[in-house]
Parts: sequence; C-alpha cells; structure tokens
Amino acid sequence: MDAIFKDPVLLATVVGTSLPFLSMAVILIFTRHNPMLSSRISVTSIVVAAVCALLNLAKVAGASHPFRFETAWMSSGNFHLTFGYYLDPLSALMLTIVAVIACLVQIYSLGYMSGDPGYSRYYAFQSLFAWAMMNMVIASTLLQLFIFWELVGLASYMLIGFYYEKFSASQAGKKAFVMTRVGDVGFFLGIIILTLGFGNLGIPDLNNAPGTGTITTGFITMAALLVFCGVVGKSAQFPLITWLPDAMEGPTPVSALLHSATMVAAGVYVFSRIFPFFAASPNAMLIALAIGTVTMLLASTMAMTTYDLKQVWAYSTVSQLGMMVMSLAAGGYFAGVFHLTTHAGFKALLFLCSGIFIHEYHTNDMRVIGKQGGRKQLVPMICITVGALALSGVPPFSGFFSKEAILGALNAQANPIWLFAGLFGAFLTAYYSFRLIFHLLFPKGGIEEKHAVHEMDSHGHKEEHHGGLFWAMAVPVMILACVTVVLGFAEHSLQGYIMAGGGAVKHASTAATGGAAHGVVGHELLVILGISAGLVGIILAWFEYGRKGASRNGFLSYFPPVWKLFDARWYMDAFFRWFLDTAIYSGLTSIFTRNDRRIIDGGIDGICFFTETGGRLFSFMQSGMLQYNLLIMVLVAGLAMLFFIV
Amino acid sequence: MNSLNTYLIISAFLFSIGLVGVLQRRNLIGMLISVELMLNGANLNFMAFNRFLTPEPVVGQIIALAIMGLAAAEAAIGLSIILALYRKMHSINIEQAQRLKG
Amino acid sequence: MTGFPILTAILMSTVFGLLTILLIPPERTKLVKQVSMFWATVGLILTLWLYFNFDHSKGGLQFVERVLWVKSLGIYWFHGVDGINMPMLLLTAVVLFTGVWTMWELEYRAKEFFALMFLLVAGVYGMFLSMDLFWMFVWYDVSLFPMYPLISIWGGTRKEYGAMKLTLYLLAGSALILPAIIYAWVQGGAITFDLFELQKIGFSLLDQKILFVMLYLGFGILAAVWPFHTWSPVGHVAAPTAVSMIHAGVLMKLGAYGILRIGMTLCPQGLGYWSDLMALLACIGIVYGALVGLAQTDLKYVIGYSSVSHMGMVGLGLATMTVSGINGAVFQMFAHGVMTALFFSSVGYIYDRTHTKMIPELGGMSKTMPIASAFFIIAALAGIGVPLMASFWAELLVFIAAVQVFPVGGIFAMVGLIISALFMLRVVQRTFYGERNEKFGHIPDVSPFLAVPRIILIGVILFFGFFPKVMLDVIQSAVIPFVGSF
Amino acid sequence: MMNDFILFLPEFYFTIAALIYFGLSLKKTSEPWALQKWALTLAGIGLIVTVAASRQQGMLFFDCYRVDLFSQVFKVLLAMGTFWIIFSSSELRGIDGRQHAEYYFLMFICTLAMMMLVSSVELLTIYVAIELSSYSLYLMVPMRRNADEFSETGVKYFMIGVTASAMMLFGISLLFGATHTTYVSQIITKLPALFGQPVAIVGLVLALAGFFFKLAVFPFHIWAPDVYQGSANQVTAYIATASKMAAAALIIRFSALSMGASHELVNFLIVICVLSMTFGNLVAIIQKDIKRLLAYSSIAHAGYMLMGILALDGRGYAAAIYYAMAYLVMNYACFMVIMKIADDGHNLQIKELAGLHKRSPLLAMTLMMGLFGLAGIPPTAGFTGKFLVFAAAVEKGYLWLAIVGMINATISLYYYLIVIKAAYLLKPVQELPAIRIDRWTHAMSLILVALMVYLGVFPDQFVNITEAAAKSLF
Amino acid sequence: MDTSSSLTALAQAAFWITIGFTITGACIAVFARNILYNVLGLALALTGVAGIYLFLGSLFIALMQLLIYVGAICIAIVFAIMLSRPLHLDTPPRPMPKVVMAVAASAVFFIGLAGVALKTKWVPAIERSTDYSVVTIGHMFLTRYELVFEVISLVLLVAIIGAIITAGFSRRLSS
Repeated sequence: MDAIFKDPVLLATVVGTSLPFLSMAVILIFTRHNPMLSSRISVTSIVVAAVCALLNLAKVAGASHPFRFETAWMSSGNFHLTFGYYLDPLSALMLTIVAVIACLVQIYSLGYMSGDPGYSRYYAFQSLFAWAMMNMVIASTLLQLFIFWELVGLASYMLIGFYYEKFSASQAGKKAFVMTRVGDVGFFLGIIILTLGFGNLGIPDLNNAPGTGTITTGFITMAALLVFCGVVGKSAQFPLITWLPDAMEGPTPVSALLHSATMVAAGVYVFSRIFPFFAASPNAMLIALAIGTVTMLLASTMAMTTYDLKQVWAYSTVSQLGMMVMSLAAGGYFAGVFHLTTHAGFKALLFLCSGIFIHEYHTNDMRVIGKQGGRKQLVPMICITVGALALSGVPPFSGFFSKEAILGALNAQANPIWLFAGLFGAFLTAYYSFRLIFHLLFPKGGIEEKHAVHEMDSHGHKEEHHGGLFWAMAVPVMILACVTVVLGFAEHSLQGYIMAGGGAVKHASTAATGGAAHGVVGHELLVILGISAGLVGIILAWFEYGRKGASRNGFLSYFPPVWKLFDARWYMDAFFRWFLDTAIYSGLTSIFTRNDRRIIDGGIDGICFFTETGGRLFSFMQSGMLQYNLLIMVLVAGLAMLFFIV
Repeated sequence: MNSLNTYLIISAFLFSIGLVGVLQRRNLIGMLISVELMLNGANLNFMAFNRFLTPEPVVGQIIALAIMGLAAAEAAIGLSIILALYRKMHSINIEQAQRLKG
Repeated sequence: MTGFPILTAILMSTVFGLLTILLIPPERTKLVKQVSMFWATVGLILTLWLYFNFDHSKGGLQFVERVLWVKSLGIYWFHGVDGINMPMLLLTAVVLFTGVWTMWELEYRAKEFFALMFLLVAGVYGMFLSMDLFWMFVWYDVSLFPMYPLISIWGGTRKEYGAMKLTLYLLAGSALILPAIIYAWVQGGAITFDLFELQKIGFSLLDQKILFVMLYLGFGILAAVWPFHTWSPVGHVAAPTAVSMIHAGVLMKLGAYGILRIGMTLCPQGLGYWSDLMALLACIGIVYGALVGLAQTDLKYVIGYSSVSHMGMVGLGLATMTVSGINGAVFQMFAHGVMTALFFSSVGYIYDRTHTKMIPELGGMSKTMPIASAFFIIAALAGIGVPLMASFWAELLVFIAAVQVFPVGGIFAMVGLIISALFMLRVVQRTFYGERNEKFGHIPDVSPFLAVPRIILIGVILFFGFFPKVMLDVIQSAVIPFVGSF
Repeated sequence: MMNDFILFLPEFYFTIAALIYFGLSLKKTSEPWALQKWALTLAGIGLIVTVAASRQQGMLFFDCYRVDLFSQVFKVLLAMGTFWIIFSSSELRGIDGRQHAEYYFLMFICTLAMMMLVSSVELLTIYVAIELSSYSLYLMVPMRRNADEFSETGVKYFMIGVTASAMMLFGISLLFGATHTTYVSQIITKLPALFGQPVAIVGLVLALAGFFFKLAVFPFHIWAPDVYQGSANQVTAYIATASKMAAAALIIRFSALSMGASHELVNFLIVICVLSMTFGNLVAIIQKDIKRLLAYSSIAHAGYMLMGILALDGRGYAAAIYYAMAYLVMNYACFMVIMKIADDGHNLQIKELAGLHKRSPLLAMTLMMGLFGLAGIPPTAGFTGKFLVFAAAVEKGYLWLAIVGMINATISLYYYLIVIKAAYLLKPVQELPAIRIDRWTHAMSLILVALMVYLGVFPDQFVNITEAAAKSLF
Repeated sequence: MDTSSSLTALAQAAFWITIGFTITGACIAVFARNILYNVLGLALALTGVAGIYLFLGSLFIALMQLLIYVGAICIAIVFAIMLSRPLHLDTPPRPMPKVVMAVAASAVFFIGLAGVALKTKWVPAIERSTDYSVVTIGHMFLTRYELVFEVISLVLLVAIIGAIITAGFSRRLSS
C-alpha cells in the first residue's frame, strides 16, 4: 500500500484508472435518481483521469525505461497471474488518447444526452468504459489485457443497447457482443496456448521472447494468429465487419468514443502492443496484411452507398482500422500507431459534429439534414469539413501525415499490390467523405426554407432552454478540430517518443519491412500519389454532388447490382443471418431441442412408461382366479426342484 | 417291491394327484379333499422313512399322528370357512370368487 | 478433536432450525420466517468464521472431528474441511441465507416449506462436511428427498411431473452410488467407511474402473452430466424460487463434489481410464446445453440449460486431472452456485409479480422493474463469463487445463462460450429490452428489503471476481496435494 | 424348574392371556371398549415380560425348544407388534363387535404360536407351531363383517396356505428322511455333507416354501394382496407386521441349516429375491387401494430381506434381522395411520388421503416418514436396513444384486411418493373434518417417528444385538 | 420255505392291491365329477393308506388313520356337502386348458419328487431300534414331544372356536 504513495507515477496511474470505476459504482448504487450529480461525478473523475494520464505521459517521456508495477492476482498450480501496470511510451500515449477523448466526449454528452431518462445510467456506463479501457491500455500481462478487453466489450454492449426500447438497438448490442466474442474466443485460446507453451504472459516478456529462441516460429504463428482473431473481432476486420456499422444505434457520443476513436482501436493497439512478437512470424504478418487490406476496401465500398451520416463514419472507421492493420502488418509500427492517434482525433471530431446535426435535426439521413439547412450550423459544419479533409489525407491536416507514413510502410513491401490497394483506399475514402460533405452543403433541390424557418424557430427555442448545453457540445468539437489541425506536425516528436525505448520494436520493425527497404516508388512520388489520390476522390465527389446541376446520385447508381452489393454490405450480414438461422437455430438448436425432448427426455419417460406397463403386465399374474395363481406357485416350485435334480 | 422307493413314489403320486385336484377342481370341497390327499402323501413319506431309515421308529409315527390331528383341525376350519363363503356367495365354486385381482 | 466442534455446530444449526420450526404453530408464519432467518444467519456466521480461520498455507484437513459411530461396520462421525469443501460450505451458507430471505413473502404453508428447506440444507451441509462414505451417502439422500414435497407443493409449471421426475431420477442415481460405496467398503476389507483410510488401502485397477464409473454415473446425474441432464430444466421450471436457488446453486454441486471427493479420491486410476469419456460428455454438455438453451421460451428452462452447460465445465475441469483443472472446477462450482442462485432469485421475483416466466409474454421489463432486471442481467453476464465475475476465473482455469489435456475437446468447448453469449443475450434482449410492457406497468420494482439478498449474491460474485486469490488459495491448498497423490 | 419357567415366561404369559380371552369369549355380552383396554393392558405387560426375558438363554422340552438371543429378539418384536396392533384396535370396526373377544383370543394365540415358532429347534414343533399361527390367521381373516366383496378372501388364504403347508410338510419329511432326525441342531451337522444329493436341497427348498408363503415371497405371495385388501385393517396390520417377523425368523433359521454350503440354494434364493423385489414393486405402481399397495410392497420387502439372508453368513442374517426390525416399525407406522384415518374400518383408497396434512399434520408426517422409511430413504431405519442388507450381499460378491435392489428401491419410491403426494398435495373433493387423535395416538406417532430416525441414525447397538443374535444361530 | 414264499407272494399281492386301492381312490377323489363320489374316493384312498401303514409296520397309526381320517374328516366333509350345495345341480364341464395345465404342473412336481426319491442314496441309520410299540409312542408324547402334544390341544381349541364363529353361529347379541 505504501508503494502507491511513494511512487508518483503509480499513484497517478492508480488514481486515474480507478476513479472511473468508483464513479460508476457510486452512480449505480447511490445516485441513480439524481442525473445531475451523476454526470458531475463522472465528468470529474474522467477529468482527473485525463490529467493523470497527461502527467504520466510526461513522466514516461523522461524515464529511461518503462514503468512496470506488478502484484500477485491469483495463482493456480504453476500458473501465476499478476495484476499490474506497464507504462511504456505506447501505453502512455494510448492512455492519454483514451482519457482525453473520453473526457471530451463526456463533457460533450452533458449537452447531447441532457434530458434523457437514462442519463445516470449513461454516465455509469461511460465510466465503466473509461475504467476498463484505461486498464486495458496499461495492462502488464496479456491476460489482464484480455480481461479488460472483455469489459470494454461489455461497456460497448451496454452503450450500444442504451436505447433498449428500440429493438434495433438491443439487436445491435447483442450482435456486437457476440461477433466480437467470436474473435475473443480465438484471442482467449491464443492466451491459453501462450500460457501453456510459453508460461509467461507479461507483455514485455512476450515481446522479447522471439529473440531468445525459447519458442518456435510455428508456435508464434499459431499464437499470433489466434491473438489476431481478437483483433479482427474488436477492430471489426474482415470477416467480422458488420457489427460496427450496426453499433451506431447507440448515442452518437458513444459512437465517437467507443466505436471510432478508442475501443475499436483496441484491436490495433493490441497488435502494436505485441508487435515484436507478431513480427517474428512472417506468415502471420502476411495474413494480417491481407485481412487489413480486404477490410479497408470492403468497408470503403460500403461507405459509398449509405445515406446515414453515422454509417458513413462507421464504415470509414472500419476502413481506417484496416489501414492501420495493414500498416502494422507491413512493419510500419510507428505509422500504424500514429494513424491510430490522428484517427482518434479526427474521427471523434467527425462523430461529434455529426452528433450536433443529429441532435438538432433528429435524423441521421444526410440528405434530410442538408435539406433542412445543416450548413447553417457553422461550428459543426466547419469542424466536420476539417475532419473530412483530415480523413481524406489532405495536407496540412493530421490525417495527411499519418496516411503518408502508412503509404511509406506499404511502399516498403516487395509486392506493389499493397501500395496500390492503399492508394485506392485513400481515393475511396476521400470520395465518400466528401460525398457526405457535399450532401450537407449542397442538398439536392436546395434548402427547404419553410422547414428551415420552422427549424430555426425550434432552434431558437432550444437555445433559450439550454444554451450552455450547446456550448458543452461545441467546445469539445472545437478542441478536437484544433488538435486535428495541429497534431500532424508533431509527427517527428511523437516518433521519437514512441520509438525511444523499444529496441525490440525497432528490431522487429526493420525485420518485418525486410527486403525491399528502398521501396517500389520514390519518396517524393509517394507523397504526390498520396495527395492526388485524396484530391481525385474529392473532385469526383464534387462532380457528382457538389457542383451546380450535379446528378447527386453517384456513379455507382449506374451499376445497380454493384450498388446493391455494396448497400447490402457484400451480403455479409445476410450470410451471418443465414448461418445463424439455418445452421444454428433451425439446424443444431432445433435438432438438439427435439433430441432433448424426444429422445433423451422421452427415453426417460419411456423407461417410466415401460415400468408402469410392466406393472400392469405383471398384475395379470395376480388374477382373481385362485387356481391360476396356485399354478404359478406350483410350477415355480416344481421347476426349481427339477433344476436341483438335474 | 417292498422297498423305500416304492413308498416314496406312492407318496409322491398321492401328493401330485392332490396337487392336480387343488389346481383344477372348482368345487372348494373338492379342493379340500385334494389337500387331504397331499397331506397323506407327506404322512406316508414320514412313515416310510420311519420304517426304513431312522434310528428310532417311534418318531415318524408321532409325527404322523400329530399331522392327522392337525389335518382334522384344518378340515374343520376349512369347512367352516367354505360354509361362511357359501352363505355370502351362495356358491362354493372357486371360479366365481375372483373379485379381488390386479 | 479438541475444542468446540464447529463443523458439527454448522450441521446442527440446520437440524436445530428444522426442529425449532417444527415446534412453531403453523399459523405464525412470521415467527417461522424469523426463526429460519436466525438459524440461517447462525450458519452463515459460523461458516464465515470457519472460512477466515481456515489456514490455507497449511492445507490438509482441518477442524477434524472423528468419532466411531458403528463399530462393527467401521462407520465414523468424521467431519473435516479442506480446500475443496470449504468453498462449498460457504456457498451453501450464502445461498441458504439469501434463499430464506428471498422467500420472505411466502405465506402458503410456510412452516412446512422452511422445515423442509432446512432438512434439505442439513443434507447438503452433511454431505460437504462428512468424510465418511456412509454418512456422505446418508446426507446425500437426505438432501434429495425433500425436493419432492418442496417442488410438488410450492412449485409452478407441471410441478407434480417435475417433482416426480426429479426425485426419481436423482435417486436412481443413488442406485449406483450406494452399491459402489458398499463395494468400496468390501474391497477395503469391510472394516472402515473412512474415506481416507480407504484411500490408503488402495484398490486394484479393475475395482477402480468399476467403482469410478458407478460413482461417476450416479453422481453425474445430479451434476447434470449430458445425457442425464433432462431433470434439470424440468425440475427447475417446476420448483419454487428458493428451492431452485438451493437446488441449482448447491445441490447440483453435490454431484460434482461426490465425483471429486469420493470418485477421484478413491479411484484416481479409474478416473484416468474414464477421463476421455468424462471429458467427451462434459464438452457435449457445454455446447449442447447452450444450443438447446437458445430455443427455450421459458426463463427457467433457459437457466436450466445454462446450468447444464456450466456444469459441463466442472466436469471438463475434473476430467483433466490437473491442478488448474480441478481448481477451476471447484471454483466453477462455487461461482456457478452463486450465479444461479442470483438467476433464480431474480426470475423468482419477476414470476411472483407477473405470474409468467414465458419470454414472449414478458419483454420490456427493464422499464417496469429496472432493479430486478439489473439483477438478472448481471447474472446473465456472469453466466457469459464476463471477466471480473467469479465464473470467469473458473472458466479460464478449466480451459487452460482442458486445452492442455484435451486440445480438441477444449477448443470445442470454447465454442460454447460464443453460443452461451448468444443465448444469454438473446434472453436478456427478449425479456428486458424492448417497449415497456403495459400489462405489467403497475408492478412495483424490488423493494430495498427484498433487494438485499440479491445484492449480497452480486457482491459475492464480484468480490471473488476481483479477488480470485482469496478463493483459489483455499482451493489450491487441497488440490495440489490431491493431484500429487494421483 | 424355576429357571425353566422363566425361560418359558413370555409364552406362558401369552397362553394365560389367550385363555383369559377364551373365557371372556364365553360371556354373553361384549363390550369392545373394555375388551380392547384389557387386551392392551395384557399385551403391554406381555411386552414388558418379553423384554424382561430377553436376555435369557437355555433349552427346554428335551432340547426341542431353545431360548437364545435370536429367539428373544424376535419375541420382543412379536410382543411389540401385538401390543401395537391391539393399541390400534380401538377403531376395530371392521369386525363385528360380538366377535371381539375371539379376535383378541386368536391374536394372543397367534402371537404365542409365533413365539414358539422362533424358539423351536425341532421340526415337528416348528410345524405344529406354524400351523397354529396359520390357523389363527385363517380364522381372523374372514372375521371381517359387512364386506361381501371381500368374502372370498378367507377361502383363498386358506387354500393357498394349506397347499403351501403341505409342500412344507413334504419338504420336512425329506429332511427327516435325509438326516434321520427332527432336531435342527443335528440337521445342521448332517445336512452340509448331504448337499451332493438332491434330497437335501429339495427338502430345504420345499420346507422354505412354507415360510416363503408366510413372508409372501414370490411366487408364494399370491395370497398377500387379496388378504391385505380383504381383511379388517387391524388384521391386515397384524399379518403385515407381526406375522412377518416369525416368517423372517424361520427363513433365517432354515437357511442357516445349510451352513452356507450350498451354492444351489443361494442361486435359488437370488432368483426369488430378484423376482420378489421386481414383481412387488412393479405391480404396486398401479394400485389404488393402500392396503393392496402395501401388500405388494411387502412382497418387495420380502425380497430385500432375502438379499441379506442369501449371504448365508452371520452378517447377512444380522442384516436381515435388522431389516425385519426396521420393517416392523415402518410398516406399523403406515398401518397405524391407515387405521386411524379409516376409523370406520373401510378400505382406504389412496385418493382418500387427500388433505391429510390439514386434517392431521402429525399423522401425515408419520405416514410420510413411514413411507420414506419403506422406500429406504435415510436417515430412517429403512435406509440403514437396506444398507446392511446390501452390504451383506456385496460382501459375498453380489454387487449386481445390490444394484438391482437399489433400482427397485427407486421404483418403489415412485408409488410411495404417490401416496405422499395424496397426503400432502391433493385437495380433497369435499372438506373433511380434522381427525381427532387422542394423546396416546399422538405420543405413539411421535415415538414411532423417533424410533424410525433413531434406528436409522444410531444403529450401532441394534447392529450389535442383531449380530449377536445371528451368532447364536449356529 | 414254500409257505413263507407263498406268504410273501400273498403279502406282495396284498401290498399291490392296497396300493391299487389307494391310487384308484385318489383318482376318484380328484377326477370324479360328483362331489359325493369324491368323498368316497377319498375314503377309499385313506383306507388304502391305512393299509400301507400296516405294511410299514405300524398298526396303531393305521387304526388312527381309519379313525381320524376316514371316520372324522370324511364325515365332516359329507356334512359340509349337505349344508352347502344341492347335489342335483349340474356342474358345467371342466375347461380343458385348466386341466391340462394343472396336470402338467403336477407332473413336473411328480417328476421332481420321484427324481429326488430315486436319485438319492438313502442311508439307513447305523443303529436302528425296532421299538414300534404304542407304549413308547405314548411315552414320547409325554416327554420329548410334550410341547407338540400341548400345542395340538391348542390347535384343536382354536379350530373349534374358529369353526363356530366363522360358520356364523354367533352366540351373543350385538352389544
């Protein structure tokens, strides 16, 4: 106990990561009926957590080696588990991202969620999420990480299904939980295999393991792929993509925080966390690269057909996550982490802006919002455009830098197909982002004034009611916009920070990029290609949606089957549904249920029935006819005698 | 001829024929008669063993006497029970007495 | 042997409870409940005291009481606690305490109800405490037969059928156990029923095989081993709340405990021979229970099948014969006990108020009774195996052992995790989410008084979820030497 | 001489009691109430006398008659059974009030006969005693009045009885022929050497047939259901409890003749043991009349008792004696409740028990404990009895027999539960008044319950007694 | 020699005739349709058995057989017949399956008993007294079989009382 107070880093960590849990407990148990107090408690705790995280970020920068605190948690036979904190640059950075964005989102929610009947509950779950996520980030062992990873999933489930009266919301929550669970089981199995084969789940120990030669590459590949299953589930990689778009049923701040900026990035985070371990297995890296690429392209195509504001960002999140996975799998460790950081910023920004629109117009449809005069909301409109530019990789916004870094990493791969895929993805990203922006700016058929007036009235009406609340939403948005603008320029200092301590990481990174150090194309050309991919996308979007007299249909509408394919998410949902319905529900479940009732249970009942029938049958022996009974008696005695004689 | 086995076979025959009677006579008194035959079979056994095997030839006789006494008592009881049944059922046909079953 | 016989005192707390309840006139239901509560509390306090005074660094059998009971047969009044039955005792005490509290609103024939309940729990305590085969069987049966009146008088759906089926089925299991116990006694020279003396004598391989399979099948019925599980859903559906709690929470553990304590202690090689079968049945049970649970429309059926699935986990853990596996199995017994008690207790509340437990008829209960729903949802989450709830650790350990010993089976069983998540969440969604159900709009939520027992259960789940060491150290102190003796 | 008198005291006492009632039967008037009270007093003193004589040992009547622990234990059981039955005879409405004196007379005579039966160690004495007890029962069964549908009972019982006794007599004659003696002690020494020849085993089996008839072992059980159903409740109870004791004793005594030397005998016993259990339990399932149900259950219980006996060693006999003891208590508990509920002497149907728990919680509990005891549920005496019996069988290597026995116990539980369900669960068609029970019945119920539990939980001293008793057989 | 052998032959003839009587009587007792013939058959068989007892060396028992069985029991049965059922009523024919089964079961029994008799090696006692006298019987009855003797008296008492009450001759008014 004393150790906590002696060590400021530990103290800050413990305080920062535990407060949200306390706040959740307090809210759930005591202040459920006092929403104001609940939100204050939660926000206070997360602010403290954010401050602590920033302090730690600074401390870690100054430290020569990572901080590591451990205490025994449980042991069973020769399996020992510790509970601990492992603060290295990566986790400190991630902790900061989580804490800060969670903090901003919670402040934002003060406005967004005001008046909701589940206000207290909302903040309780937010706190739960913050606690779990922060603990996951700084977990010192893979198992501890997994534990909080699951809790994060739980929080996600709760928050997606926040509007539980809505069937689609509860359905989406369930879907999210079960689909990530599919990946998690793989992760879990990976951890178990690591426990059995390696015996130590400490993250630094794992990362140093490949160098020592205690474990074979085959084992690493197997374990790494299993762990990667978890990544696939949590980061919505192919084939477990579809839960994430559905997860947008939750309140928008939740989408901003969990389903774009932080939680879904946890998968990527885990990948980068044990990156050296992964990197020791080229096969695993190749598979991860392929999956990342497929995910990115699939999600981008899906984003091109939807009109739902949040859906677009959701698909974009998936595709960006795919991009990060690509980057990491290609050996671009820093690029991946950097994109994670910038993405957290601008994606949260995009969602929060969308949230303001949604809050204002009570719809998710970009066409309706545009028609009703969405562009008149200056703050969100400007900020969303900033975010979209960053997403499209237009300089000087943060996205540009990180995307360039990723393209650089892809460029280092021997096979140029990855680079072209990356570029194509960048092009699609820009296209669908600006498709959305232009929908908002230049709605089809112009703004319907009548509605607008009405909306203005109601808007004004609202202003009177909670003017402060509007600013509770606007300020975080503006902060994030600023961050988006600025963050890109911090690339080099961040790189220095992240790569400082990680000898293993550096080693692994070079090993993974391996043979083609010089790249397929030159550096300058790459920059131009990157920018132009984005710009081409924006221009195409302008031609189709922005310019006067544009058709506003998109080129895809000329290919209805393709449109349909994209709109139906490549029939992945249909496939899952079909699988669940035929294989599970009407297949195994109904067969087993029938088996249970008819054969197993029926067998038992049958035995009872036979027993009773046996009783009836035997009772005929006891006929009322005396002499038949006597006959049996005599016969048995006689036969017994014969038996003894013979 | 005058060997133990002859007597034993005769007693076995008496016993078995008594059994036949018990098993197929419908008249209760007929059954009682058959039972008496069975008892006589057993009695004959005792007497035969008594004559051919045992060290004290008195014992078998005493047993036979006792059995006779018991048989008389048994007949009395049996007949009275049959009579009682006849008063209630107006029949001494055992095949009509099968209300209790199952 | 010196000092206060605390174990007998725990056992006697229920017997005295039974006797004092019998002396109360039946009209005074309030007094009956107070007395029941008193004795349940006494039991709980004694058990807690025991738990905290149990020296887990020393391990072994502690607080031993051993008196010769029947000389000519070698029956002993032999009680002791070690790491295996200590958690079970705690579980029993907690579930009894909360069970009595949960049934506070019972008015119909309350005296008989609580008397029978105490009789049942006396059997459970006895089985857990006793180390003498004869007494173990006696207590085992004592704990089974009160189920019949308890279910058939106070039960719900198809109560007479369910009660009859459950009682006969479970006692059919003891048809194998009793001969097995006697056989062990005979093979041990017909001089002692003392478990540990018999263990020392040691049996031939053939005897071990015979004995183990008999004990396994006999106790396995109570542990709801597939395919002998069908009594479990039927019986649980029929039983009243507290009985379901005790039955699913504690009684089912008796089966697994019997396999562990008698079967595995006496015939480790027998287990070695049959472990493949045991693991196979357990794995099938895990997946099968979850899959069948998917199709159920009755809340209690759902829980019943989830119990089948979870008890499969116990079986799988035991079959591995490793420290982790058995640790996990024992921990799972405890965790599942508390969790199921919570399940039934919250379903019981809903059923008491709405008079239905059919999922399609409910729906939107979260709006009507948020707290009651929260209890259920927490239990469901524990059932899914969400971390930081007690059952997570148990499953973790079981899977670690299972993947090591039975790789295919272990992975197969892990698939069950997905299905169990699917089916639990499906139930939660259908029952508690969705539009507010106006039919039950007027029903009040759980009162604070009635919420306490449920909160205690949740507290236990979370406490051991956060601090598994507290439990595992105790369990381990017995399991490590136990596994070493194989 | 005085010593001999003390040895014979219980028998002598019951002779006197019987003669007193013979005298009373000659009276012109009859007061059932007074008769019952006096009979109860006599039986109570008889019980005390028997218990007082229970530690006696010695030989009487030129070694025809042996007083030892084995016989005295059974005599105590018999006296206790008689006392209990007479205790319950206050509701003796099944028999015409004019015949009560004869009823008690016959009951005392029958008890006396059975006491002599368990002590006799000479074949002729055994035969005469068994006939005396049978005749008394033959006569008690048709005493039931106003029951035309049961009129055939007496004649069926009689006919089956005499046939079985003829068989037994034939068997005894064969034993006599084979061993040249009628003394059991001499037969024991001679018989084991004779098992190479069929006469020994056939003689033994045929002789056992008569006792199997008394114990209602399959296939000699056929009288039991009809007689249980057709007799007055008290008579049924007497047949079901006391008379079973004597039969069990006799079977033990005769099985002991083989000295465990005959494998064939064991096989025979196993077969009829399994058949008895299975048949009794299966057919009991479908019964509606409680007494008939208990008849089938008694067939099954005879099978369990045989399981102890077929071990053919001291422990097996001890187990069987213990089982008999437990069976007496449990069965009487059930019958007492039945007699109390059907206080007008009619035959109780299972459904008539509906609402019993309300009408009389104590009787309901006694019935439940009794039935659970019969089903072999711990901690009742029935369980310990079954346990000992199975232990004896398994010790001889018949593990499968114990499993069969347990499966049968499970089946039996089904129909016992049906009765319990009726008592505790079913709602009566119309509200019936509460059953008034006097404090004696009250006390008796509690004593019975306590006894059942005590026998089950503290079997030590009883096991010691039975083992000592079994030892005195050889 | 001759006389003795002729005496032996005579005795043998008498023996077989007695047995023939016995068997005939037994068959009549069992198979005749008329109940009165049955009684007569029984009497014949019992007399035959008495004759066999003579061959077995016991005049006393033979006399007793005639006295008790033929004299008492048969008469009692005749009385019972008189009391119960009019004799002139026709009885329905016997169902054949029942007779066959009865005969079969009895045959099994007979084979068993005969088998026992024939297969067993009967060993006479080494020392056999030849005392068949009535005096010894009486002596034995009062010494060794004293208990039997007394119990038989009880049996007869029971039989008398029982027969009276069972046959419905109630001796007193209802109270």
